[in-house]
Amino acid sequence: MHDMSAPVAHQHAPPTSFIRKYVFSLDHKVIGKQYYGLALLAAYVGMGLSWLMRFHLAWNSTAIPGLQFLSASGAPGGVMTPEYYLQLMTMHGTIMVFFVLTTAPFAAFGNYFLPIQVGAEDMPFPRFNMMSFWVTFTAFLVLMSSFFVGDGPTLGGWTQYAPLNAIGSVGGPGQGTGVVLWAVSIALFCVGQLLGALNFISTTLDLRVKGMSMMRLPLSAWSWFITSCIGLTAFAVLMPACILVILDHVAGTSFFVASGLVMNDQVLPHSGGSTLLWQHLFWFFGHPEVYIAIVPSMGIVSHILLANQRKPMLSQRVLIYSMGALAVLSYMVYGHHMFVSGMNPFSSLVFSFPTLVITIPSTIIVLIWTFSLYGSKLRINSASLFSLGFISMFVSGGVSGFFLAQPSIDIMLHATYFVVGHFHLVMGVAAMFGIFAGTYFWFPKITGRMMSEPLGKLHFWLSFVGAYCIFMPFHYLGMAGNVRRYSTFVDDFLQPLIPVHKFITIAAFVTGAAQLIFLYNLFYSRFKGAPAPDNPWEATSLEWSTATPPPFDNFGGKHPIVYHDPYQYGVKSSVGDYVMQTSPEQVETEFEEK
Amino acid sequence: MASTLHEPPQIDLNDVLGAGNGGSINIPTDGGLRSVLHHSPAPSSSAIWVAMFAISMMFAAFTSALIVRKGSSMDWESFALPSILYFNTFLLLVSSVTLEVARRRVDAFMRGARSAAQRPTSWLYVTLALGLLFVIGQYVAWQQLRAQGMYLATNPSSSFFYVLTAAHALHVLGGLGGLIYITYKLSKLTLRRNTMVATARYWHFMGALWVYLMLLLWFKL
Amino acid sequence: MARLFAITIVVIAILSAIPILRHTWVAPEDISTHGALIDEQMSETMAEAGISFLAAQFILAFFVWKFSNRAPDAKLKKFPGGAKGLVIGALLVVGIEVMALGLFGVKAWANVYLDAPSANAMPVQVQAGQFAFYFRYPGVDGKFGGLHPELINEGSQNIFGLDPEHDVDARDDIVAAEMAIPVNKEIHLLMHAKDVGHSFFVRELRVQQDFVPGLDVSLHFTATKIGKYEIVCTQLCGLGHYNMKAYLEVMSQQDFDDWLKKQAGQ
Amino acid sequence: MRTKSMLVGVSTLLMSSSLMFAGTVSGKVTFTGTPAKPKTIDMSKEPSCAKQHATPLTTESVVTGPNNGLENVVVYVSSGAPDDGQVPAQAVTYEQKGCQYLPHVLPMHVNQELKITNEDQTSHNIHPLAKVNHEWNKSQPPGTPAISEKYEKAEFISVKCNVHPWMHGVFAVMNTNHYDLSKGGGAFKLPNLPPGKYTITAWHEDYGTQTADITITSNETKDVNFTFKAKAY
Repeated sequence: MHDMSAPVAHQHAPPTSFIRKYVFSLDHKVIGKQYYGLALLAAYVGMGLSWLMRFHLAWNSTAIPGLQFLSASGAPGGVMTPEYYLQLMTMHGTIMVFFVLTTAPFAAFGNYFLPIQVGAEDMPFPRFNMMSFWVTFTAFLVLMSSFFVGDGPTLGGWTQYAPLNAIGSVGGPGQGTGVVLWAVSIALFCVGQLLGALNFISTTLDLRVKGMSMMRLPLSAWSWFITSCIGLTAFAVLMPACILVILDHVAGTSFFVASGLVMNDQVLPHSGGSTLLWQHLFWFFGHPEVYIAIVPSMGIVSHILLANQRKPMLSQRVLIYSMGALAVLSYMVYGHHMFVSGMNPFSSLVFSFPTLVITIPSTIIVLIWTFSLYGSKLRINSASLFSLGFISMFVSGGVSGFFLAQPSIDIMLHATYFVVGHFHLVMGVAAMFGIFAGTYFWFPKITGRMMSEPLGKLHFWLSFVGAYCIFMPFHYLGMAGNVRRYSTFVDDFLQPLIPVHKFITIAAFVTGAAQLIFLYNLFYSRFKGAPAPDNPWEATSLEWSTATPPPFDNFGGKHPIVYHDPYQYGVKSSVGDYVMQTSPEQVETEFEEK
Repeated sequence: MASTLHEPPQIDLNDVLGAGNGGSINIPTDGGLRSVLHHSPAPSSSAIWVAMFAISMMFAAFTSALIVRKGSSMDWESFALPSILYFNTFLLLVSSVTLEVARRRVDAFMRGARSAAQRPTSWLYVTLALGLLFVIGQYVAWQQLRAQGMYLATNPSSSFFYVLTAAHALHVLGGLGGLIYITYKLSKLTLRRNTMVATARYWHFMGALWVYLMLLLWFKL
Repeated sequence: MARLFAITIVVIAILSAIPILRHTWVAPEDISTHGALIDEQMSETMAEAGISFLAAQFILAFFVWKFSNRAPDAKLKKFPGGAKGLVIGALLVVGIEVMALGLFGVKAWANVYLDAPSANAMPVQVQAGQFAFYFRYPGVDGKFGGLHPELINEGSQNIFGLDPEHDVDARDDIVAAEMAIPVNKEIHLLMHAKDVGHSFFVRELRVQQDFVPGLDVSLHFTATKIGKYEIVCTQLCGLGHYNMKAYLEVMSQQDFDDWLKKQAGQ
Repeated sequence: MRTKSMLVGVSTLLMSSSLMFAGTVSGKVTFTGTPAKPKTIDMSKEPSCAKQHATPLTTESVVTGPNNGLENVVVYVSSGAPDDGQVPAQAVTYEQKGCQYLPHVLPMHVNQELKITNEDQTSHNIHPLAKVNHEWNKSQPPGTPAISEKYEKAEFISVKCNVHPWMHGVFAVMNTNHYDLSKGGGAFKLPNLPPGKYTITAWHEDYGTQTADITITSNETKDVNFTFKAKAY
């Protein structure tokens, strides 16, 4: 029935050389896979760093064999120094937030599936798209190079607070070259993501095929679209901030360094800069960044749950509007990161209310997901398990937001492990679960092979229970007053909490090891997995109506025409209980939910 | 539960509005300016607005940094803007006018049945020249400031001056690239009207942005 | 497997709640006059967040248990409330809940940050630098000497950059590495950063405030219990961040006076 | 290589023969006026160090002895003496113990091996604020091996521990082996000076430098005294 599609001519022909096909490819699918590969590499590097950190936190005077070869001065005899801990921590945060949580669910899956889901043959600006990846990849190389240059990477944390980020090497190891490399890397990353967002938005607005109205876009496409809109604003603000930091380092300007600061008994040459300025610019990006990480996963998880619950969501529109509300509100709440920063205390109250309000759309989204399961015919597989796990994690991480949204409680919880637990659950683990769910779900379409289900389920159980064992205790530590970003707990006060840290470390090692199962599954299934049919999940959206893997122009010389809403499950059609978006078939439904 | 008949929507294949325009479906392979005009739906008409929004956000960030930085300390020293800037402003504004003339001529050329030999490129060249002069003029303005001893790190006011003008000049260079691109495409008769429109919008935006920056620098420096 | 999932999240939810219900890990006892409101706000929030957490996990578990792997001919069912019901419910319940928390929290915030310190509050200056806190008392003249960053010399312990040679006010200033304060006396803490951003956090006092380099901020509080407490830095300030701490000694007025005399003698 | 080492051997022989007619410079470093009273160091932040000191430490930037003697003054031959060029094979050791640098002032020869050890239960950070030499900043967690470094140029380098702001010391890196550190009553002694004209410099971290020109003709002992003006603040 797909043959009614219109004929198509390409903007660019399939490349034949290896370089144009796999390296500097203009094909959004290849770029999507490249992004996924980058995210995968970055994720395992970031995880390795977290292992080193966790080991040090639990057994801080024990040598880690071989660590001295990574950095002779950072780990003399294999024992981590305080600055090396902070350097690893900064790199862990930066790599995970930027190169994993932003690239995997948004840039990787979005690149691969957004054009297919709207029915386009590619993005409107394939060259920008290619640049987007390679600029991001360069950003990653620049960041990693700081391990090997000068006295190592910056130790200022992923938030890089001023003036520590701007005073140069007098601030400590890594604060000279390390910070400059960090800022260059992030500025490049911003450029890459801005180019990506430009493509994503114009793909969604302009390249939808006939019949594909905005409201007929799958939720995943909506989430990528909304994320691009957030990213467009956020990265456009972070980039200037990074440029100003770089100038403070290399050109001797004073944007962020105040007057009269003394280091090593010497008055710093800078004067008059504003330290709060950095925080404002950073968090104007930083809070929306949380939504850049989580909204794509929300879309992916909705998309996967729908295919597995075999009935529509209670309301597609409410989900879309709620995600939109998150995007808008995300810019009005950034000040909650600065309650005790010395910002005007009235502003703290002003920022606290939208922060509390943002729980309303989040709650609505969770309620729609959960109550849509009511009366469904839920299928359990690795993808749907990770999606359900996502909901559970998102709730667990989300409720702690109630606390942190209030300035008065923030006095006690700010900069403690409570915050660390909160954001690891809500944007770290939850977004990772979205990525895993997406991988198990779309892997057959991308590679033409199914992933191993038993291994996938084993991966799920270890990750799900493991993540709770790691991050729930973080909250308890925080409530007891355990300050974050300490390389060693020398406080008398914190000594009784060290057993909790040991528990967390062991859980982190087990959970981390479980991620190796995933890696094995990924590579094993890529070459040895069972061949995948075109539509293994009996799903409705456009990516399942084309061949597996999709041809170079996505739909084999045709453009599909869309006849249906994206999630027509629970209907009676010639193929079963669903009807593809591209099928002109009239269907009967005994179940109607609007 | 009552059954509902789920009607497939009636789609007018010629109606490209409202429900997705079908992407770059109809780009002809044979090239030719007029066929491009008639059959090509805009590959992406929103992209230019998206880009302009991102650039606006970037300059908004710089602006708020300027205001906060100026308010945070007493070390701000005002200085007179190099007078060549007013001339540069004039150049950029005139270039917007010439580009608009060029755009209309190209438009008319695409619509009309004139021969390929009558391609209206001269106004594009004028615009290009004006744009290039603007960038050179900005460079001269920097030289004048340096001659006064105002360097990038001399004072926050001069830091912001250099940062803002350099960021703007880089974007103008991007616009010049766009102008060269459409001139080339026009010479090949493969220019899409949308590309022309987008480039013109971007160029006008650069002019408007510069006027804004001039006002900002004038009031705040 | 669905049932295993349902059981797992129920177990995880209950296990997560147990340490909270049993108060296994809680903030140390409050010793401030303003802290009670914060603690109250905290337990209020804990109750609401805890109920939301348990309810959400239990409902999810229940639905997964009930509606997974059903027979192919099983009927789909619609949630009776519909989306509208959920949205209105969320708006009402969560909206009122968070607004109430927010409004109630204003009071707890206000008495730390919005109310001015009383006129007879005792001024103490704290300077945070990599990686130690130092405290300064104005001495008998009640006046702080001026700060001269260029005179700071840690080797000879001129921590604040005082100029006793020229500045009379500075001569009797008392500088200490631990903070002694009299009990039940309001303290007006003047916060000065020597180099980069730091933070002043005393768990028992329910006080946390960042130092802003280039901008002196202040805090006021009253400690109500004699004892020795830790002051820690919570703003990443460099390699020695983990070890940036000092002790707060809350003393009787008599002990405090003696302490001041002893410090002045040194 | 071989010829070079032979040359070195020959020149060493020559030098040791000239030492047979070597003079000695000795004397005393004193101060006038009232020096600032050493300030007590409060180590309460680091309890493991604080408990090692029965009486609290005081600042060591000005250390005085009996009879107005000034200690920790580096007295060395700043010009005149041919640089022996001999880097002592033995390393100098800088110890961190009880959150204090031992010794406070550590003289050493250019390119001489410098070993830094941490005897404490806490992590230290050694940050010599070198201006002429390469500046470095290293942490030393407890139980880790000694840090081995060397300096290539002569310089008085102020040393700080970034974790413990009160920890302060000096590396006196010199181009000569003719140096001494004033002790006890401010006494110093520079033996084994071959005949010649010399400039003797006394360097104090707070009070600056003083110099004296002397000539050594034979196997004699010259008396040179330095007097610094103390600062009250």
